[in-house]
Amino acid sequence: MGGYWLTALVFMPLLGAAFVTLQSDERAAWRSAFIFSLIPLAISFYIFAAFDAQSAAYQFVEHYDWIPQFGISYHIGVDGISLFLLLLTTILVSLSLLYSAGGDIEFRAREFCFFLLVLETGLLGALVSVDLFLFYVFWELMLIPMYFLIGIWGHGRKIYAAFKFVLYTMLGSLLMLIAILYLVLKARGVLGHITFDLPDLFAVPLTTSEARWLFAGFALAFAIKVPMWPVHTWLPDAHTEAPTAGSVILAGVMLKMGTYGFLRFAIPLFPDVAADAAPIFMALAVIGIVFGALVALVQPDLKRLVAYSSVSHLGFVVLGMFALNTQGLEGAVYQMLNHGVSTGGLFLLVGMMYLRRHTREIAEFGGLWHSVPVYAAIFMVVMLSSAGLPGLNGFVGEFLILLGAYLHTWQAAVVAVSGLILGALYLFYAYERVMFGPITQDVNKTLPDLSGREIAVMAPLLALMFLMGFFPKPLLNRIEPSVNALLQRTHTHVARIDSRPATPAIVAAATKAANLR
Amino acid sequence: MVATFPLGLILLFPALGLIFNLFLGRRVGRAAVNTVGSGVIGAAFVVGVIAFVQLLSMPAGEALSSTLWPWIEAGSFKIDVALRFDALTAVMVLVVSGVGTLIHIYSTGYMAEDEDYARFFTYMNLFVLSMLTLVLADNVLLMFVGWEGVGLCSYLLISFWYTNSQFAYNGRKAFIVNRIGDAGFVLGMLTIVWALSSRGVWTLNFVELHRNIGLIAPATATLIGVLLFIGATGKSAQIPLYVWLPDAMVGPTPVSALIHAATMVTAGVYMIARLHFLYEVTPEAMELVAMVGGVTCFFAATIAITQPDIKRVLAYSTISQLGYMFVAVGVGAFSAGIFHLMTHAFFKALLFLCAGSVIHGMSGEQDMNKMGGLAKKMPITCVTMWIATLAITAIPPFAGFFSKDLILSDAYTSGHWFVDLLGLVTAGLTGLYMFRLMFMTFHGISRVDEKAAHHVHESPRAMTIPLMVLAVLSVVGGWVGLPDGIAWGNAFARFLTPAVGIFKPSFGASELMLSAESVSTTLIGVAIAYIFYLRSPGLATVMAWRVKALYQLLLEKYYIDQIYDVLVSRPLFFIAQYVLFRGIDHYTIDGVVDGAGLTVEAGGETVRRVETGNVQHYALVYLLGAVAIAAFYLYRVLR
Amino acid sequence: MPLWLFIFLAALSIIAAAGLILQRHPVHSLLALVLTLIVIGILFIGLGATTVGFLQMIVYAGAIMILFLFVIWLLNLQTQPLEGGRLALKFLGALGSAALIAELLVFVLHLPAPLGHNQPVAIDYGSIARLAQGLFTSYLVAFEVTSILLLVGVVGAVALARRTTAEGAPGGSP
Amino acid sequence: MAPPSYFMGLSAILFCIGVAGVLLRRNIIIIFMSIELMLNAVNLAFVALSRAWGSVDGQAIVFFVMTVAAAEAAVGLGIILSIYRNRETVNADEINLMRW
Amino acid sequence: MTSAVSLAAINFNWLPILPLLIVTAGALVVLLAGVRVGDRDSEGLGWLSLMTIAIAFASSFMMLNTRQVTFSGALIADNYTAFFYVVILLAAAVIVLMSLDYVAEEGLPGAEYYSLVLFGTAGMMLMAAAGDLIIVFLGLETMSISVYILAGLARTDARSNEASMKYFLLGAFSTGFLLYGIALIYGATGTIKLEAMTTLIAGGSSSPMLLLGVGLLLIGFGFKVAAVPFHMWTPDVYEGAPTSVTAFMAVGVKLAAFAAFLRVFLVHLLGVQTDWSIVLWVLAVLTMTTGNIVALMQTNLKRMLAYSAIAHAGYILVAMTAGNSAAGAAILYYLLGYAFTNLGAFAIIIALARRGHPHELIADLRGLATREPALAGAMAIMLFSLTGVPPLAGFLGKFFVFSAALNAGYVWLVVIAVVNSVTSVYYYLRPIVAMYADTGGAEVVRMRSRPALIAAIAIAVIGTILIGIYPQPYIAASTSAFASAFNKTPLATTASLRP
Repeated sequence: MGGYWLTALVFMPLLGAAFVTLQSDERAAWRSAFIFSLIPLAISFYIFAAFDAQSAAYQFVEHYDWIPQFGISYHIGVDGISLFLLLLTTILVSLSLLYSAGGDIEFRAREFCFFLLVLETGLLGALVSVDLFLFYVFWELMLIPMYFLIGIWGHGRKIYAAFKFVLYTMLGSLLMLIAILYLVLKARGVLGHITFDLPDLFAVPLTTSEARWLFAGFALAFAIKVPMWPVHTWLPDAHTEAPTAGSVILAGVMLKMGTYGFLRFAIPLFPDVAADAAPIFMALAVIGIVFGALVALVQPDLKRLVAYSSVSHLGFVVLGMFALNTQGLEGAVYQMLNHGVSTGGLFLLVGMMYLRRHTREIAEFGGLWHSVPVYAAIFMVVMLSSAGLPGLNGFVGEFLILLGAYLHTWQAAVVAVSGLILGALYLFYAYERVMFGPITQDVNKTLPDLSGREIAVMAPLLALMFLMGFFPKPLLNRIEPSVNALLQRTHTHVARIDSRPATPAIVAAATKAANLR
Repeated sequence: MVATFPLGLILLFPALGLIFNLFLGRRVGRAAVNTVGSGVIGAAFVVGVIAFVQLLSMPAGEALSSTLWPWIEAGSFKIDVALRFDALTAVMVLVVSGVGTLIHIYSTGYMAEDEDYARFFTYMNLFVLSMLTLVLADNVLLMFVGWEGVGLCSYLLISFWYTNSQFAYNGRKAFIVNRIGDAGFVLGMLTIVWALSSRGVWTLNFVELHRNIGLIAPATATLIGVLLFIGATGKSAQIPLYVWLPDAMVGPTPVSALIHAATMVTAGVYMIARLHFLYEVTPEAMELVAMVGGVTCFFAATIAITQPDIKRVLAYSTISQLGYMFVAVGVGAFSAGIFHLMTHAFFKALLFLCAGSVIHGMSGEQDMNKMGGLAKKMPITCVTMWIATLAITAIPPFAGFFSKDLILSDAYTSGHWFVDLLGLVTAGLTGLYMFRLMFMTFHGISRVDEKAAHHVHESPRAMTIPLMVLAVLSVVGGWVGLPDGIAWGNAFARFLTPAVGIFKPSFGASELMLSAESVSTTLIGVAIAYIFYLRSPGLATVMAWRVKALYQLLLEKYYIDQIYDVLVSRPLFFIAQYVLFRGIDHYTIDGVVDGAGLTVEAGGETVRRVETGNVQHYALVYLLGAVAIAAFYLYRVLR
Repeated sequence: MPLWLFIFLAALSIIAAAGLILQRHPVHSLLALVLTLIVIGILFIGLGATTVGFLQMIVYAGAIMILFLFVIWLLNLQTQPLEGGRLALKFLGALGSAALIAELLVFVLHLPAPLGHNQPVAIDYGSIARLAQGLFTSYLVAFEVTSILLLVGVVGAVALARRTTAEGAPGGSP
Repeated sequence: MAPPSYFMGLSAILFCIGVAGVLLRRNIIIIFMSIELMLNAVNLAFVALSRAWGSVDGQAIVFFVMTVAAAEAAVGLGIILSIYRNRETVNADEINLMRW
Repeated sequence: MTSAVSLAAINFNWLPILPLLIVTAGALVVLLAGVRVGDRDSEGLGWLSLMTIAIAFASSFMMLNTRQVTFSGALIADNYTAFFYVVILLAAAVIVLMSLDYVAEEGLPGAEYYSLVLFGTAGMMLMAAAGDLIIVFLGLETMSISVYILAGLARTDARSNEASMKYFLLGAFSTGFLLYGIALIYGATGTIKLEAMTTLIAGGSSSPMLLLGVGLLLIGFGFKVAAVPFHMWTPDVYEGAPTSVTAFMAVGVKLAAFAAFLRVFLVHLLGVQTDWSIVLWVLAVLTMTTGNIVALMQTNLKRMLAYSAIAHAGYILVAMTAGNSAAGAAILYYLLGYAFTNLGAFAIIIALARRGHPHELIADLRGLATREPALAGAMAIMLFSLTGVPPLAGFLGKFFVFSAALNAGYVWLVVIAVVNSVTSVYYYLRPIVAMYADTGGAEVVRMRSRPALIAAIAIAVIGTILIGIYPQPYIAASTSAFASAFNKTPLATTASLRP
């Protein structure tokens, strides 16, 4: 599978961005931007179709020298882990554009499209990079457009939010840069030649303390991006103040960059450390799950609530990743997609309501079902998907994650399960206050229901929720080889789960449970 | 040994109805919705019957099955979307779709004035779909899909009249409480996989589990049993998670009848019967189930005595009756449990529908203190409801008698004295509160206020016909399980045995004597009810005054809701708001983050002041730097 | 040069230098500086650098200092009141300079072995010829550069000092 | 015969006196003079060292330093003049428009 | 001893001085031509000097891949010299471009202005080519004196006077220290020729005198590159001087200073590295930190850029501390990117200014994105490059510098540097916020009317981006440049940017 598909995929949006700036009026800008976002969408679908589900290797690989003196190469490829994130990105960007054109962005549309498309390039690029340097370049590249999206089209304390977002992320990523450099220099000592190519770097032997520090360097950057508790506080601000499209991309794709980074770099590069550190990360993950859910429970602002729910959901993803077994990892990857779809949907819905009422205060609403039944119904489905109702996409991911976690450390799973309850609690609580009850304010009596455009935006997401809920197999099958390859590296691979000595702890717990009569 | 059968059809019809009502319901109009809505369920029932017939034609122990599509596959963990139709499923499917059909028909009358009928039937079809998925699933995970699905529907239907915040709240309460149970259920499933995967077996399929049950250590099995039972207590409203059911009564009455009496709430019982092989290897868990069942059974009955709201009485009686079923499965009499499940489905559905008919006639009034002497106003309702009452109070030869009697005797012969005792006492209480209900509603002097009085009326055909059908069932429904030795004996048990195993009493006892004592206790209760509520109605209030504290306690349902509120929900919100959000997130973490920024800025502000603009100060700083460097070299030299 | 003479000249130069920074009237300071420069010139000659010594006195003490004198008169600077205030600056400045003296002395008083004492030198050491030879061979570039430097100086002086009102052509170049 | 180190010492002392002058006096012209003193101190060092090494390099350097000094003097005094024209002062304290 | 001297001993060689001669001659021509030209229409002089620079630029390439020590060690002709000639002349050209209408607009005396720019350039080139400390000194003086004057050229502007005064006094003051350092090194080694010096101190036995000499030399260079605590002049002078001159200082002076600094320390004083690397470590930390945290507080764009310049000097010092050949090459690359970026930034500030209204405040940028999107975009790119955002020149520069330091094992130094660059994000983003998220602010002269300025900005933008995304040739250039100085061989053989 040769060809320049990935290059085309990554740089087509950039081309589109350039093209958009040439547009004279805004409508033309919207149209051209949307069309240009459809091209990568098509390409990503082609890649999905042509993807070889059996192989764990990188596919559609392109490999050219970039900065040979420094062993830096333009090495890109896609595997089962990044494949679906590519799809998710292209889909969400197109939908965001489609939605934003419908009045969400009133001014400077040209620049908006420009930044959104540049952002897409950054995201796609980071997802396909196999070369660490290349990855870092794209990784940083996506900061800038997002910064502008929040800073220009945001609401409220947008500047504060934008700064917080950039500074938080920059700190993490620059420390990661040091880690990368150190690793590469170390590699030079071993391999004799300098290289930033990921597969080569796997071969580098490191002392335990070195590995620990380097892992920490990577982990911090990714943890901030995820964001894991306790480095999550940039998220609520960024999410709340960002324009709807920004929140959608931020939640839908950008947060995944953190977890993706773990899967692609942090864990395979330092498998032993990752295995040792698993308890810590699982602990942080479950804290995040419970913390995020509880804090979301008391948010008066609908968007902030969704933001905190992201903290909780991403906690699940991290939990699954560090279970370091097939189920957990597949669940994690799957949950990334779910979160992108469902939370992206939630942000879109909140945005639609903001467009009508110019507020997100839950207290401002109530009894909306009466005035906007379609909106309410769609909201219900998205909410259920987010709450992980069986039959919808969320459940598949969460169950696999819980299973994986349980097989690794049952205590973690036990705590995490409470996330199911709390998740339902804050979502239904909010839904009840917004949609049910008597209509308290007259403005709410005459709200227009969803427009055709808005339904068109939501429909694909709803379809995905059901498809991914009922037919996860085609996705899981493509994910599995890569995941297993990853596990091969973390010396705790599949065998460890399939034949694992019974943990005495749980048996003890079981007997204790038995004696409670 | 299985034969294939397009079981998917059973699910397909409700699904079609759901889609139809969801997308077209508001356009096509009431008649179409009614016909489609109830028709699809009927169709499902028909398919169910066909399957049942085919099942009968097959040798015992075999089952129909069909695999629809592979579902989740991760590593060795593989789950299909597959259906299985054995004896137990057959009973459930028939009950669900059968009673379901009747209630749908009833609803067409009951919801005649409500303009939101389309949404109502959408939800109802969705419910039946989920319930059938629950009972048809051939693995725990798919069962869980239905399990949560029915929970969702109950949420949607309880808060069906969403404009009332209280109703909405009750709906959420139901869902959350169920979720708590479901969390236990999930953990149960996880534990199963954990336990078996360590032996190299990856499955949640019932048949597979049954085959490999031996691989699970007894202690682990107990843990699994308990965890799953937590799920059951949530779904089937047992202590401690029963609190949602009484509040669920704010939904439309057909909903209460179908979901909160006949079908959904019995899911827990079904689940345990379905996993009987698991519970059989863990006496401890069984013990727990039986105990909880018995206590709930008694506990709920006591509350039912004092409640003024007709539907609440029935709700608590449902909880109580469910208790009986758990007693049954708890003592190992799975077929008895399912038997009572079935009969209960008939008469409790009937009771609710009658209550609904009463409320319908009283145009929404539910307080029995405002009723009385309605017998002549709505005869059909009255008669059918009397039949149901006799059935639930287990007066021979009504349906309830055979099932409840079987449970009590099995509890006794399996050596559970205490549980048996609770059951007996409850039988008395049942007589008391049911007859109280009947007397207060249909007999004695009318307490109906004037303007309501004159348009009290009998319900329309669509409602009364289902009543009659159910009434018949409430009578004959029990006859499939006569005590052994009489006529065809307990055919029901024989039919179920291959699916749920056979009950092994630890010692024998005379059926007749046991029946006698239960019937007599019931009659005592009935007598008390007669005295207090029919012959001299004043007495009740007097008694209430005498034992005011006790009365208050019962009337307030033991203050359980308030206790939960103080112990659970308030602390939860407090912690979330003030400890986690304000305390940790806002002040601590963000404090550090912003603090760092401010510190740097402050530093910049101070360092900046060195730049005074006076050139000589600059020279001074320069000089000091030079001196420092020179000093450093001096140090190096001298060292 | 005999030691006593060195000591005398050194003392004289130091006193004069001190005068530079202690005198209150600029012209007095200037005169003190001139004296210092002349003494330094004498020291040059004492060290055998005859040419440079005379250059020092003529060019430096002569020409350059006259330039200063002109400017002082141009600005018509009079005796300034005793400079008060700025205690911190004065204190730290004095301290810093003192510290620097101390440090420098430690270094320069212990010269490396070869510099222990003056080398005996040829008779024409310090003659114009020797200097010129150096300047036009090994310091050719440097020598040329100085011409540029002076040119820049002139241009600068004219550009900055000419009357602000006068626009257009700058003064002549050398 | 005074050894080179004496001359070096003297140059160091003069240098620092010059530094002190730069820091202590307010009058820009005097500050500038002090700088000239510093340069001359260095010149002394050069001459002494070149004598110690018995080479002419030092003298050549001194020659260059003088030219530089001359050029600086011209420019510096020009700057001082234009400052005085604009601000009517040569007091270092009063020339602090730009700070912080 | 009075034997005739043979020119052969001097090794007279055109290569290194040809560009110098051209530039100087050009300066003289401009000066003479200026006699007839009034201040208001000085643009012709500008084009004249631009031509001069172009020719010198072309002639600089002649010395590529040769290495000759000429004029008895005074000048060295090698890739290093060539590299800096090229970059310095490029910078000068861009500065002339951005001056063309600025000088006329501000009414600066054109003849002096352009001739001094050329003289200054000549001085810088001298520093780059210098083979002995005297040339370093003279070149530095030529450059400095020209810049003193340039800074004060706006004679009616009190701030300009003040800037030039401060720069002059402190510059002269620091000259004293530099000279003293040279004197002591001369005393310790008996020579001022760098080559000879190298061999003399190769023994590693460093006498106290040499140490102090090195220390004072460090101080002298530290002043020119604005290293804390010798940086105090920078903000005031940058702020007060006419913007184009500020650009000249920020880019040209820095290039030249580092050219000499590197050649002297990283090549010829490497023998005593242990003696100066520690001091540099401290200076680097102080410089980065001070520059960054003080920049946070600035409201004046030029002043902010001054502090940012200090901070960047700090990053370069980080690499110098490492002191290996990789570091040298990295610094050359860094300077290349730095030059383009700062030129662009200042050119844009010039674009904002109009007669009487300097528009130097960050507040003046407000809403620029809507009025002049292209200009705002360019500014944003410059600031992001300064921040070190990939794939711009500034990022790669930092990347190489850090890797060099890491390679030498200075992990903590790099960590400090990284934390600093995070801090810097804050103030680099503030102008961007002003441009994109705010409204109001200063009106700008239509760019259409100023092709020269547009050209200047365009060069800067293209350079910044190109160096970032296609760095290979520039890395090769800086590598071979430093290698030729380092290995004293014509071609880059062993040493390279590779850590």
